[in-house]
Amino acid sequence: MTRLTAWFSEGRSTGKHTLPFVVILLGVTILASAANLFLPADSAFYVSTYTITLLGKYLCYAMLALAVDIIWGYCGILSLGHGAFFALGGYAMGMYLMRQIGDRGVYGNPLLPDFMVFLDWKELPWFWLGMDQFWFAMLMAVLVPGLLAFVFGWLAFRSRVTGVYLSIMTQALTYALLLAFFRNEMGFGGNNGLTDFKEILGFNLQADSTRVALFLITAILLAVIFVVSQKILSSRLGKVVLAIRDSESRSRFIGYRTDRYKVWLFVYSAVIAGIAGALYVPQVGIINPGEFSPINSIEMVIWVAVGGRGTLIGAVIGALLVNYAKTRFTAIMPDAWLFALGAMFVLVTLYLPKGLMGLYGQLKAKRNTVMNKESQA
Amino acid sequence: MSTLDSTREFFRRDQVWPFLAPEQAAVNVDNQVILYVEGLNLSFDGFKALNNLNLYVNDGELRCLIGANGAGKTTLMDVITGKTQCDSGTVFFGQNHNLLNKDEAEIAQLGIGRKFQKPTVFEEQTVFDNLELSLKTDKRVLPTLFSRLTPTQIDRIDEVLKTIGLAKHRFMLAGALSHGQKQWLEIGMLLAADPRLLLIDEPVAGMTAQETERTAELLTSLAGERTVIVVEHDMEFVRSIARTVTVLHQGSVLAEGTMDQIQSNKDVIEVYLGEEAASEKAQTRTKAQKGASE
Amino acid sequence: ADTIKVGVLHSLSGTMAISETTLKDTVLMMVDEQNKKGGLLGKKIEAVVVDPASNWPLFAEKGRELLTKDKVDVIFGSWTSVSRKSVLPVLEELNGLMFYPVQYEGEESSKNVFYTGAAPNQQAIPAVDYLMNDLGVERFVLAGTDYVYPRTTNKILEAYLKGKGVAEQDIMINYTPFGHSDWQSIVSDIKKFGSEGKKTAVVSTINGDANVPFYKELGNQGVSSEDIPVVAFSVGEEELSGLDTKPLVGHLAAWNYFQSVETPENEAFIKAWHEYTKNPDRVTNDPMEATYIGFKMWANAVTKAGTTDVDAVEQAMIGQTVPNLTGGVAVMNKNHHLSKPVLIGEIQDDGQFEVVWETDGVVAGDAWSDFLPGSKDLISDWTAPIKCGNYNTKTKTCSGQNY
Amino acid sequence: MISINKVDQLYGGTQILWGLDLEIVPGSITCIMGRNGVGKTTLLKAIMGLLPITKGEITMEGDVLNKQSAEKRAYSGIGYVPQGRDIFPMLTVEENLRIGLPVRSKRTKDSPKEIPEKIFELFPVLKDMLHRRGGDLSGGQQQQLAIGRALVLEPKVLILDEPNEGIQPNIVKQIGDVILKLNEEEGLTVILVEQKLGFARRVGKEFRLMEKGRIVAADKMENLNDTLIKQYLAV
Amino acid sequence: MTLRRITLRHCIALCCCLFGLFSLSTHAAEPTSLDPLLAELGEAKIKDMEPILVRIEAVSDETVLPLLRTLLNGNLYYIKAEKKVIGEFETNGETYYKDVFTDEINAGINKRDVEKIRVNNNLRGYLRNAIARIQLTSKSPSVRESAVRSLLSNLDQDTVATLERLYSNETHKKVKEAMALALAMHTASQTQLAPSNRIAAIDTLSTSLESDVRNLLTQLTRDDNAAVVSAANIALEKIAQRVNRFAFVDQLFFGLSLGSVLLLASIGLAITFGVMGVINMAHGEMIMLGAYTTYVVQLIMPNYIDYSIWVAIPAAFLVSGLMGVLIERLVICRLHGRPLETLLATFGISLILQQLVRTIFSPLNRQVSTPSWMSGSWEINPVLSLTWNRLYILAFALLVFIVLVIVLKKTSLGLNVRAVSQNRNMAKAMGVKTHWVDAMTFGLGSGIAGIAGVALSQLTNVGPNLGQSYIIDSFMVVVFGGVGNLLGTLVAAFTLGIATKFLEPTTGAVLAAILVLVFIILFIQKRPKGLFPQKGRAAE
Ligand SMILES: Nc1ncnc2c1ncn2[C@@H]1O[C@H](COP(=O)(O)OP(=O)(O)OP(=O)(O)O)[C@@H](O)[C@H]1O
Ligand SMILES: Nc1ncnc2c1ncn2[C@@H]1O[C@H](COP(=O)(O)OP(=O)(O)OP(=O)(O)O)[C@@H](O)[C@H]1O
Ligand SMILES: NC(N)=O
Ligand SMILES: [Mg+2]
Ligand SMILES: [Mg+2]
Repeated sequence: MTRLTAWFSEGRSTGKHTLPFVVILLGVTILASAANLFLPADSAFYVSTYTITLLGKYLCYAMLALAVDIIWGYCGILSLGHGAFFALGGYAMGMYLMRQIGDRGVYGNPLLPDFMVFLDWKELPWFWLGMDQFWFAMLMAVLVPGLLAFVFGWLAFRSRVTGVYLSIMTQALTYALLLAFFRNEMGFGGNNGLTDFKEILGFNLQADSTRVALFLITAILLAVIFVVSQKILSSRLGKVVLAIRDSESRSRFIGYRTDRYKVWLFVYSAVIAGIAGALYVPQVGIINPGEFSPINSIEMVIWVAVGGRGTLIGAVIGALLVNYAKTRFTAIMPDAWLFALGAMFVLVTLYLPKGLMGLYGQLKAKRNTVMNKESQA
Repeated sequence: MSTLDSTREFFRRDQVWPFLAPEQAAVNVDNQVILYVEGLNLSFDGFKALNNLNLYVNDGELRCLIGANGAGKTTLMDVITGKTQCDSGTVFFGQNHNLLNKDEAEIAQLGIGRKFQKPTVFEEQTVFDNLELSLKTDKRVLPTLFSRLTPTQIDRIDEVLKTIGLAKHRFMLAGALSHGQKQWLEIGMLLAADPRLLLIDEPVAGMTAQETERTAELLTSLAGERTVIVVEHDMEFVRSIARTVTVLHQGSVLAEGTMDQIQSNKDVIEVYLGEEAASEKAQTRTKAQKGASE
Repeated sequence: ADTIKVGVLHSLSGTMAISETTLKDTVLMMVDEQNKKGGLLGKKIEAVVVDPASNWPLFAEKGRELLTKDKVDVIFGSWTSVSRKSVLPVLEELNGLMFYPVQYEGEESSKNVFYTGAAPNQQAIPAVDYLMNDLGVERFVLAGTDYVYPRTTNKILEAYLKGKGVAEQDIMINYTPFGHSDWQSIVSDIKKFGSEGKKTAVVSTINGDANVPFYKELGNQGVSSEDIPVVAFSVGEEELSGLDTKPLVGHLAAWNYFQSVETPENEAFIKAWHEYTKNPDRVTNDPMEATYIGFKMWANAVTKAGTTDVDAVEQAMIGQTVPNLTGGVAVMNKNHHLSKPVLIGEIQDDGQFEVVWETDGVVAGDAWSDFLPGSKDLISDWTAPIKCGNYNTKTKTCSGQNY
Repeated sequence: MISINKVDQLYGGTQILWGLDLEIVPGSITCIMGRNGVGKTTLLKAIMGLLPITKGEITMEGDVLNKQSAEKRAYSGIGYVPQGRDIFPMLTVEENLRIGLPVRSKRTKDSPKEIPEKIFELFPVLKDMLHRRGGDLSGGQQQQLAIGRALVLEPKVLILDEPNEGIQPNIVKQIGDVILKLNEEEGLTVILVEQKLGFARRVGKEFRLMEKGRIVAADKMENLNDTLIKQYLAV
Repeated sequence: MTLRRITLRHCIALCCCLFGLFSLSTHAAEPTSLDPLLAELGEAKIKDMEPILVRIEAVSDETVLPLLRTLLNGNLYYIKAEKKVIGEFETNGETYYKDVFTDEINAGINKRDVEKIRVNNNLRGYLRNAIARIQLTSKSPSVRESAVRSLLSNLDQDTVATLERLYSNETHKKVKEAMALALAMHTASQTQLAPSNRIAAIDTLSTSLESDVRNLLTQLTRDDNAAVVSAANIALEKIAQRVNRFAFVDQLFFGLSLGSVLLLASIGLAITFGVMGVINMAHGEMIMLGAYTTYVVQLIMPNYIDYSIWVAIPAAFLVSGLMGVLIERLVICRLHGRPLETLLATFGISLILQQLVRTIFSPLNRQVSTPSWMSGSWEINPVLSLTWNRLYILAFALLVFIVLVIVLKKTSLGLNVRAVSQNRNMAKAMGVKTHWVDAMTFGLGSGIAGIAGVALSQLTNVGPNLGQSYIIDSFMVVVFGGVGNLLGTLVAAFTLGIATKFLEPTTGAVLAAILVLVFIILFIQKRPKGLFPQKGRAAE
């Protein structure tokens, strides 16, 4: 146990939140799951399945925010297209789930998903092959976003596309994918996307236990990714990444091939986004091209900014907070929630320049100066 | 380029076929020369910043490069370190490394370190981290991910910190350093990298006289094992370290020789030193000699 | 519970707010009216409004919220098909009940949904019949937004037209993205296609925001309704209110309802609407009527069943009748779709439609199109003994899903 | 001319200037010296209004400067040559110089809206490079541009932060001459931060030594002796 | 059905001749003789109206033209009580009724007394032809010409006979040409005529671009006579060449006009983002505000729609500009040195503004009318016509661009804003009033976005989502052109516009959009700083 603790807290300055974070995350998750599964529905502590799925969705978003933060907060690459990787991961999972429906679709076709039947398709397109295998689909969920990120990153970073140019290119990428996936000819269900899933690995997606399991898996993966990312970023590689953010050309002059660092970090981030997408789909029950929408990708960046970029925990907190606010606001004030959300973004920017984590830092700094003053007096 | 030309290019005797060349062949300095710069030309929208520039620097030499503002000193360093593409000419590091077809990172990994005219450090990292990043290590992605600071490396950093006088500030963010401190830090980063060839652009700008002296000592001690090229306008400083001085003017070499030769060179006095400065320098020299004899 | 709760699941922000906000107001107005009449089963009705913000996964989440947190008895909601598809699994899992009030592509029948908008056979087929028989149209441009409703509708129409002897080269199909705003080339192509000798018409399944720039371009390029009439399935009074209709007079739309139809029911409805919105210029439209019919039927069914229990209400719904606002009565069929009259109207310069043609009686909504190979053998029947949304009349089985 | 009373300044949590007092006599050339990081640049920025002070007062000819915005101070006649030049990199040399014209025409009613020829006489290289981007110039050229730019304002007080950094010897000499000339002929008050003793001695009339954010010694330049140098300038 | 129509036409034509001759000699026919017919028209159902109209047309005199026109426009009303028809007119927002023949205003009548005489598409078609037939004898040559042209698709024996008769007396060259064309079409289609005559006619036809001509020629390629077929083919070929040339011009115009829309939408962003460096996500909402301003202006002056645009342009500039100044003063100015944070704040602002118009103006689209001088198109020839609104917008976009360039190049604002964005502190030290410069520049960028909104209100929806639909394109254009370079924005906008429009016919709109995006992505690999990059040491 002590060795485990030591391992967790080993990373320098940036790593000091890791242990509390993991403990709180897993603790809350397990408690909520238990409260859902083992408490009667009328108990005061019962957690509804609605809440569980909602929390599961939040955690997926948190994972996505983590991905954005790694690339933006630490390496200064503002990606306005991370939604693309998320959605691709989601589509891979969606395709698997779609194939699991089998002949339980409305047309009862054992091979073709419903949308293909009524578009009069005769056979499964090649890129659907193998998607009925869970392992293969999951491989694709990380491979496809990773590969896209690799190709895009390799091209862009090698030609030294930086700053807003890179941001807008990532936006163009996700926008192009949005339009492409809208096309029914693409074979991904067009605007409707993929939905009406039945089961995953033989477990009924509608069952509470499956939902709780998905929720737990999401939490565990989030914790793992958090710890691994923390490790990576507090290693020397993390410092190189920060150096690239500060001054890329200087980093080159001391011998780092910055394009390679950026490509791999971009791929890593895209893979995380892909995993988040794959976990998201079975929990919300639908994947459609709307996830590629550039506005979605901008929102992700905003979660990170609200939480505090450059701190992993900030990204997670930002994603949880903004999405919780959205859920609450849309229900409490359906006609005016955009005012509240918009005002929240403006106020956070103005008064919390480093996001919520910055607030924590500000408070600490204040306490320190007060203490300094006192000790001087 | 015609096929014949490209074939010729391919079979040129003076270069190793790229696919045969070992990734990081040792720098070949059999001829004692470590840096060959030949026929370098570079113009910006018609303005010739470098004009058929030739320069040879011996291994282990400490070479001072002076010249009027805008003579092309910084630009020359830009070309050597891969920051700027030149229009024509060749730059070889040792006999076997053509620097013109390498990028900045490769050149740096070959062992060419550079200090910029305007100090550039990683402002959001601590002084210590700045030095750690500059250490001579395997700089590929995976090795960097798994590398840990070894005790020798930590010692090395401590040593450098002491040398540059920032030991007390080791955990301070580099961005919070004053101008002069940043200059020092940048020199420290050079030291940590342990390069073969150091290109140092105006190291003593903004330093006090004593610091200037210290810098001079430091650079002199580096020469021999390493090759150092220093650009500086502070003549006192140049005098205190220089063995050979090269004067650039309008993109090409105007004069080369010992400090005394240079200082009495008419052209150099006219375009660079100025009449009085030259005589003033001569006076201080005599004063210094007197002081020494006292 | 001491109130009966009605969930309203329409987007109030984002791209669909433009259409759906009106339906939210319609539901609220119906709730108001019902409460003035004393509510239902002696209880007041309480509306729970949420905003799924034109975000499709949010429809599922908000649907779940309505059903489990707010415990609503019924939901009125959705506009786009994808939003319905998104919330559908949730409705089925939690056995909720939803009324869907928009014309759509069909190919669906869920036990938990009542479809009060038109199926393709209640809109598209009669419209094309009118074009061929009354206007002598021989060439067709099928222009639509690229998503499932236009795709399916056009597939059905293509099959239907070919069945009627229209040649392949006399059908031009064109899809554009959502919110397409630059129609110059397409309108110019349509003009060209229409100038080749045969009488040509455009069948438009262009949806939402793309319509205004489309019609503006038609007007400016001088495509007049005598030369090339455009008949639309997604353009109603509401869409026209954002447009100067003078250059568009004579273009057509097919619906089950037009505001201009003069019946006492409609007059009362329009009056109530103006009073409710405190705006005498607000227009009414077809999805509003569908919402109106749906709400009335639900209220009747609840009264009949004496409970809001979903299964009981679902059974009580079938066979419910409510007078249409345009005359005649709408009947809820066993397949959860309505029988309604089909009207075709010409756009007038005041933004209203003038009815130029209508079906003799009502047309029964067909869940599964007879013109698609995959579904021509399917029917939906939610009464015993079949009790299934997709019963194959050939194999006598319920294929696939069977709730 | 300018007097600074008990000024404190903090960067975030760390205090840089500690109750600093400084009096600049009109028509003087005051040379501020001190080791790296003692707060010289910070002091000048505080005078310019580019850094807020937390305590104390800065006045110029009786006006309280520290309540004024930085741009107002330019109108009161302070010209500033910052350390590190701070040229507008994407503006041409000409545009860099033109920036100050509105202030100039406000301060000196008569002068036309043109860059005074005087500047080009002082730094001929600027004339050659008139249409080149400021950022493309060599370091020394930029430094000359920075001085020229400040002179466009026709200032009463010229603040120079290590103006000779990276400048070739004959121009260093020339800059010294310019400063002396402007001081003698036009009564320009000069505040000069300089590390190089030679230059400081030649140009400066007064010296102030700084340590740890305070002025620790002040006198006429003639009286700057080796003890003081050892104590405050040596490492 | 067709039989009946033909006989009807026959009658009309006959009457036509008679009355035509008659009217030449005796002048005006008695309008009173129409009264019973008109009463019948007023009472009739739509499907019974055509025969009545045929009888009315038989009067065949320009005197019935106002009646037919009023009916075609849907402005003819029936006074039940008096069994009379009357026209409804509108000037400056006031509706009044006047006699269609005498133009006498009948003040005593109001809406309740009258009933609209409705028409449908079939009737409209009929009316247009009838008007054309009557206008064949109009005094104005251009009216005669367009009458001939509009009859080309409807050449029955009687029309041809009329044309033949009128042809010999016609003196005006253009009208004569048009008539010759019509007659040639007739000749060419007569299979009983000698092939040589027909071929000569086909030759005449080969100079025309009318689609009716092409349709006829296409029919003739299936003729029994081989010589006619080959002549028709040659003629078609000749026409096709010219048509293709014009089609190219057409496409180019489409591209330019799409480009001008992109330019207008992005030019404000080129300032707030390109020059000032604010990642301005609320740019689209500034456009939206401009569009809503146009709507409000039209609400205020409903009777002067034609002039409303001239009021709307400055008004929109002010509204959006002031909003921009407000945003700058309240939010952006506190974010100096933190460009990325401006993304977050302006995104928040854009949400607020969207919801604000939703609350004030409802989520529905608002109706903005097109001034009459901007509607319709400029018909250069039968295959090439350019819509006026697009032409004006193209010109307007270029004008705005030029004015902006002048403002930024010739005033000190341009210099100051660049200085401030490059080094704020140094600019302050040089006496630049940075706050003022920031506010003015952001205001200018926003104001121009507002002007763009006025133009866009003529093309697309005026609704809360208007801004959202242009923001992505705007950023794309600015970045593609090279941030901070106005000329780049111009070139980028037109490049993307033209590229899209030349791709669209082969790929369809969706694929064209995708391909253009892919092209931009690849292009940026070649030129990582856009079309016109900032060069030099400092740009790194
Ligand atoms: N990117 C560029 N565009 C245009 N001109 C340039 C560019 N880079 C350098 N120059 C010009 O090339 C010349 C040489 O500049 P360089 O910086 O090499 O001078 P230097 O010798 O280092 O001078 P200093 O001692 O003042 O630093 C200068 O005149 C400069 O203006
Ligand atoms: N942005 C900053 N944030 C925090 N501390 C700073 C900042 N800038 C400077 N400092 C600190 O303030 C102190 C004074 O800095 P300043 O630049 O005024 O020194 P200086 O006397 O001008 O030195 P030099 O001779 O090297 O230019 C230094 O110790 C430095 O570490
Ligand atoms: N169902 C529709 N109209 O999307
Ligand atoms: Mg230099
Ligand atoms: Mg300093």
